[in-house]
Amino acid sequence: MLYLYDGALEVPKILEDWYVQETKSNYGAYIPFVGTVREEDGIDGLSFDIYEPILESWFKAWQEKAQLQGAIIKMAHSRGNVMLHESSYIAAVFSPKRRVALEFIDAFVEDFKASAPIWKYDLKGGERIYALTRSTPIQGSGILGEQK
Amino acid sequence: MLYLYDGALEVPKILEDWYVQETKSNYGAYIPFVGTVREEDGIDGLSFDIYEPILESWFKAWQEKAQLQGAIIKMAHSRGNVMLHESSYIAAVFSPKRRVALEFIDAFVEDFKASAPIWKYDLKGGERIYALTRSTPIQGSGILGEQK
Amino acid sequence: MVRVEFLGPIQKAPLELEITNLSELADILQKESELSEWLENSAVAVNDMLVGTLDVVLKDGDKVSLLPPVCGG
Amino acid sequence: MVRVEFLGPIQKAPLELEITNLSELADILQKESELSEWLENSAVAVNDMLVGTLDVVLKDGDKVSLLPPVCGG
Repeated sequence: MLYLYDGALEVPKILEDWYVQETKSNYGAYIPFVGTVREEDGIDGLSFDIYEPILESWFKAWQEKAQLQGAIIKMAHSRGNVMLHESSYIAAVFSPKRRVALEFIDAFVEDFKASAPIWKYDLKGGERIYALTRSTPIQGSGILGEQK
Repeated sequence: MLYLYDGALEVPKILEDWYVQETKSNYGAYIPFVGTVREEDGIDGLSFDIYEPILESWFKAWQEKAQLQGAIIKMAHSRGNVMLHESSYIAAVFSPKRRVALEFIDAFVEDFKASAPIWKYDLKGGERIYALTRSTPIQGSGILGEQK
Repeated sequence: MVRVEFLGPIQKAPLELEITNLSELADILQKESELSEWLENSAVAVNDMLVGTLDVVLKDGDKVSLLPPVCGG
Repeated sequence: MVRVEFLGPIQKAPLELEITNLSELADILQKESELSEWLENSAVAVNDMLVGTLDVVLKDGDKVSLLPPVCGG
């Protein structure tokens, strides 16, 4: 399941809800990844835009990959502002098998970073500044700029 | 930190406590691994023996490895009986960096499985049966059995 | 009409264009100099499916989205 | 005296032995047939430090532990 929230995530509650949801599902491994806003370059926080239709189809494709391995994934992300030391992202995998879970969370989080249609802005002195240098072009980018 | 408990772990409480402990530490990534007892082979649960002196020195060596990468680790494990769908193990890494955290949790959990002095027993029909076939000899085992 | 949307940090209002393929869209957008960097680093979706080539036919009611570099998490 | 402890599933009471190295301990334990499997798959610690060789001198008050195959988690 994919959960989007306005502002910072209630991490303990989400980790508990997900754990309880799968209590009887007979998964042996549960690995959440929690992403928290770091104090860096004098920022006050971060802010996020999300394009939901493509985020949902991207997530659905990963759900299907997980299912092929007998695993499931859950993800939560913030919209809008998230201040220092608050958390904006949780991804989690549940699997019967430890190795599957460890490999899946790694691949999922990395592809999330490279592909999920979410844009990050630094909040600094009242401004919202697109974090271009920390952002990654989605695979296949640039076709509209090609000279013919 | 290393935390040992009698019986099943209170997973939501531990995940929350650890998250709150590091709220202001400026780590960007928090990855807990939660191990839960699966229904398998008709067991009623598992039971664990721990040899604490060596577990502590093993854990301390990993803490030092984590520190070299600017990360920290925490671990909780059950002593005694843990029934079906209850959890017996949580390992977690906190790191400023996502890649460090993802690689560390994998290496740490795998070495835990191979090296931590903990013995697992199946609880089945009132008996406590050592899980020999699922166990791994610690590296360097067998020296006392060598024929001279 | 085809609707063209600029997502995330691209500060540009949507366009409604009479075009029949992505190649025509490229010609139009390349004339707007403030878009040139975004055209080079953005991905393109048609009706919310990412596409990897300009050889895509567009029909009335289609939606094209430009997705600049991402950074979730 | 050296104390020898059998950990986890090895159902054996501790021994107190007059030995001066691990090689002597191997000789003694190899005479106990019910231990033979455990000797082949157990690790050995002296004063709670794992050792990889029998070339270890033991002194009065030392503790030797046998650690059979593990499975935490």
